[in-house]
Amino acid sequence: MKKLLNDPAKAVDESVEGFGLAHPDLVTVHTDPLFVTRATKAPPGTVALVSGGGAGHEPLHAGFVGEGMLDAAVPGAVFTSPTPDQVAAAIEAVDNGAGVLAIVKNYTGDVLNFETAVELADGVEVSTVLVHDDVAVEDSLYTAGRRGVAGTVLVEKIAGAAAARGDDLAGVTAIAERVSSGVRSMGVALYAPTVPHVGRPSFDLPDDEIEIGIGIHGEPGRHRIPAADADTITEALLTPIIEDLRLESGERVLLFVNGMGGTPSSELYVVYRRARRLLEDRGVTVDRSLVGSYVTSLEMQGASLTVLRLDDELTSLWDAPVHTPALRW
Amino acid sequence: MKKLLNDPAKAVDESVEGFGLAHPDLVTVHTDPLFVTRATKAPPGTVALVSGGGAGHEPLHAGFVGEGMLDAAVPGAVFTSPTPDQVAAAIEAVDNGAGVLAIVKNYTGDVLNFETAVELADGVEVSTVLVHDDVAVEDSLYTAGRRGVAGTVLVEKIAGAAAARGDDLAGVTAIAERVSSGVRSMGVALYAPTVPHVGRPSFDLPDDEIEIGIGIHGEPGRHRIPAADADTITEALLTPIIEDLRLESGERVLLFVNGMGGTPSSELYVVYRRARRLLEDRGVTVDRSLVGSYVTSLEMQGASLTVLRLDDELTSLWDAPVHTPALRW
Amino acid sequence: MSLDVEWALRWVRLSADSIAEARDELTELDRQIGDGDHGANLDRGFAAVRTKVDGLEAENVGDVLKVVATTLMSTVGGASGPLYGTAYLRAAKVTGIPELNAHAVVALLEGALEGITSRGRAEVGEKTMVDAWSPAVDAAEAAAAAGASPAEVLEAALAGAEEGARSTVDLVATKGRASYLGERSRGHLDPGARSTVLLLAAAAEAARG
Amino acid sequence: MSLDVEWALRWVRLSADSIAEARDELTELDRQIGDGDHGANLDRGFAAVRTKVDGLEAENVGDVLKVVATTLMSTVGGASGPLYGTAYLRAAKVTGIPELNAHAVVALLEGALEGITSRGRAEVGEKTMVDAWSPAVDAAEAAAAAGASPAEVLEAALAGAEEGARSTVDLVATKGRASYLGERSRGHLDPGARSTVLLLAAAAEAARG
Ligand SMILES: Nc1ncnc2c1ncn2[C@@H]1O[C@H](COP(=O)(O)OP(=O)(O)O)[C@@H](O)[C@H]1O
Ligand SMILES: Nc1ncnc2c1ncn2[C@@H]1O[C@H](COP(=O)(O)OP(=O)(O)O)[C@@H](O)[C@H]1O
Ligand SMILES: [Mg+2]
Ligand SMILES: [Mg+2]
Ligand SMILES: [Mg+2]
Ligand SMILES: [Mg+2]
Repeated sequence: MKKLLNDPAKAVDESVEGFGLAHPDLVTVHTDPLFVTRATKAPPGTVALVSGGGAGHEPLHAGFVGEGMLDAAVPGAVFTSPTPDQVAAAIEAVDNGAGVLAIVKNYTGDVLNFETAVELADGVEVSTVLVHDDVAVEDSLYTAGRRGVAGTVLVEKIAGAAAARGDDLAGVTAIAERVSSGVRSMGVALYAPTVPHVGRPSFDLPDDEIEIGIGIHGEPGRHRIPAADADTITEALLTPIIEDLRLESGERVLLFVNGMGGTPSSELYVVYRRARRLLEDRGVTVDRSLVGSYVTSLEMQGASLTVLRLDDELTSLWDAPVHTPALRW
Repeated sequence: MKKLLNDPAKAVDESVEGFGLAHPDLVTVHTDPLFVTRATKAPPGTVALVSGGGAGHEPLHAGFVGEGMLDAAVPGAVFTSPTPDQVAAAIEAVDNGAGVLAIVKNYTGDVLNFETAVELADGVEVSTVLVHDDVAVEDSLYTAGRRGVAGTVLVEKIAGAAAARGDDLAGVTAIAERVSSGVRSMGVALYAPTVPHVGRPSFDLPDDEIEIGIGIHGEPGRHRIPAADADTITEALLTPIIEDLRLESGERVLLFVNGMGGTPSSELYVVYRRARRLLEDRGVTVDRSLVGSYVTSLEMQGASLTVLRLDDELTSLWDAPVHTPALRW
Repeated sequence: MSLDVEWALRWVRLSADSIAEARDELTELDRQIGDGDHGANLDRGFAAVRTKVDGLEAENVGDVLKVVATTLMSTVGGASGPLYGTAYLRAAKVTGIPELNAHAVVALLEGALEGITSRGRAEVGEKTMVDAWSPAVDAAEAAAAAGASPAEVLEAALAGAEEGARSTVDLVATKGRASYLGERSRGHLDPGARSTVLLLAAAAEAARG
Repeated sequence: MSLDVEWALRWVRLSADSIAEARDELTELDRQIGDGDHGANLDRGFAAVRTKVDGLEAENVGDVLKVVATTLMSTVGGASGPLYGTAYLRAAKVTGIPELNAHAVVALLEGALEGITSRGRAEVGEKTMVDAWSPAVDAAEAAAAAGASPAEVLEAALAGAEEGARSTVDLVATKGRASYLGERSRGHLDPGARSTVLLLAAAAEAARG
């Protein structure tokens, strides 16, 4: 394993420190406990958004702290959810008196730590939205349920815009829930990532096989298939999404092709090209697009596809200004 | 080799097609010959900027087509400079009557093909700026000279801003030359990239060694060293840059940490942190920063450091609005 | 020997030793069906715990367990952080006494299990640490009812946990990260069940001393 | 046989065959000291040339070479595209005749070399294709002066190119991409010199038929 890191145990701290130094106009890094907030607070009375999760998914979440998106992000160790004291400190730091929406990816670790944090942060009104967009995971009442993956960015952006336009906590929460319920994702890995303090690849993948339905923590996927071309893989990822969303002709969507960290952006556009065609062939209009490595898994090679069902309100909230280190318009 | 591609021979065409579909508000893709222009032309009388080079460095160059930066980008095959007819067609397409500045990275292939293109595009006034920022390469009158690497983005951004504010061709060229003469870079590779139509890594690198002074085409570097930690590597890259620029205490610079394509952004910030400290320790002020994978080498793992000496004019041109798929503010 | 503050501190130190030693083993188990961080998570946590209890002035067993709880909670993260944190917290609540008899040991273990299930909402058979804790509590209860000494109760709990952990191999996970693998999770030992065995083994060893 | 349009077309087809066959070899040479695309670049170019000359109505040798020149120029890219493109363009300029005698063959080769050096500004000894072309021209001139046939002039040129190409192994590159390697470029055959040998071998073979 070769990485541009010093002591693996300090990798997250050093990286977040560098991130803060590079974007002092946008973010402030707090240590002990570690969390990142907006450099300039939102106006009083604005609902604040807090998200977080294990490190290793950069720019998620700290890259999305800033105007029109997150008020705070809480990074844990690599692929390990942050601890309740971190999350509680972030919640308390950014509350503007209008309450806090916690955006939580549906993993046992994230759910439990955020749950405990909310108990700790008494005095602040907190509501929670769970993101569980990964169609690779069977959903059932009796399991941990679907994972939250790349769809998280869309929830954070759109809920952030709702907060920025002045919606109250119930309103922002309702918008976030609407995005969460209308977004689905599925991913593929060509090569596994290596967690710094582990030192070997997260899963073993032969040279002629790829892993379909992977998560973003180096978990193996649902099944393996022989390596295939981009068009074939794209269809394998998109079909379950379309089916699960029950997308119909005439609907409008946002199409998000996400790189897993080690994938050249040129390949993402090859995937985008095919996914867009497949959607259009079904009469679905791709109204908005996002292509880039936004929810990563260290240097994993692969990609995920995310589709969000759009309506006029969600579209205008997507278009609303955003100014963060990783997303800006 | 596993990649998200279809037929390797069509990879560039398909990727650029997807890129055009994803950013129709910003760019227009032309085929036969292949080049990319702004979707909306700059005002008449504005100097136009054309750049280009082999594919595989995305987002360079097409990702920087748009307001305030490039008017056209010309992608060649992977790591292979484009042909004169492509470049000439792009030059002719974007000329607004005020002439065209061609931004060329100093490689024999790019230089010769652009040179021939300029001969072909008669009727258009073209001036050329060479980018040769790589301090890893010994400069001499008797050699091909230094390569152009990540510094190209800074030349394109700042010259684009000069064109947008209405400078004439001589003025834009002079600004571009000033950036080119004040910018230096140096890079490191941890793992080599694999060119799609070659199918095996561009160079062989043992598991415990890294390549210092690499280019962006999978060329091997100047020398190999045992794998080292990020702080050590950062110092090895930055020291020759500082020396070559003869940076002195009290000067202001732009610090650009560039990922080579397969490097997680978290690692880039670890490098940034150290580089910034080293500069500050010498009394140099880091006035502007850019951290991200902007000039890549497919999925190569590694990074490059770029330092640009700033003055008030270059700083304000850097700050001027830019609206392209890959860079926006 | 008696299960007092000294025992509790020894338990903590032996736990930290044992987790540090098993770090790679736990990592590998978690790599198979999870995300490969269980060893690092617990090692980070127990290393912090070791420092925290160093020179600690504790009046009763519960004081020690409370420090373990809050330290794990604020250093481990992941699923196991709040789960073990809550386990030790509930255990601490019922052990605010200088020395544990057999029934107090049972109460400690019951509290821990109750903490884990109330936080994680997993039941026996879902391939989690509950599959180790639950038979551990059953065995401890049976031993205490049969008149075992405190140390013997811990030995019984350990034996129960070991058997329970082994049982996770054949299970399909329906809670935690391994559940994403569905059928592919079968055939692997649950990392949290394994770390549970290590912690109870440290408790039993501390009582042997 | 005579060096007419038929010969020129045969030269082109044999060149395309030979480059396609040597694609991996050229790639590997370029991978050692360049960027590993020389084989792909030339193969793309000569495949296009083969299509372009298919059914071409050429009045003289120069017509054929001009098609080769413009096709290479618009399909190869890289350093070798404009270099070979200009080489064939200059060669075409001096071969606007139906059949080449020994001196016309020399003029063709001199034109090609002149095109390469005027575009690329490399001299002998810089580890480029010039190191193959220059001795090829020398040898051709000597052979023609000694009264060789056109086909023999090509054989001489080939021998000169082969020797010149071999000489690049010991050189340190100071032009082209290999120059970035400095001393590390020594010990490797220059890919452009190798492709030059292949092209001249095709010319000689076409004249043997
Ligand atoms: N809902 C749950 N209830 C009880 N234990 C659980 C639950 N979810 C996960 N676990 C336990 O947590 C262990 C994984 O811990 P760890 O790897 O540290 O956290 P993460 O899964 O967040 O990476 C599993 O092996 C399992 O024993
Ligand atoms: N200035 C030059 N003059 C003559 N030949 C050159 C020059 N620069 C490079 N070459 C030749 O071009 C060859 C490389 O061609 P190719 O790999 O197709 O292009 P690139 O170097 O752009 O990848 C070298 O092996 C060398 O023979
Ligand atoms: Mg984890
Ligand atoms: Mg090349
Ligand atoms: Mg884990
Ligand atoms: Mg080459």
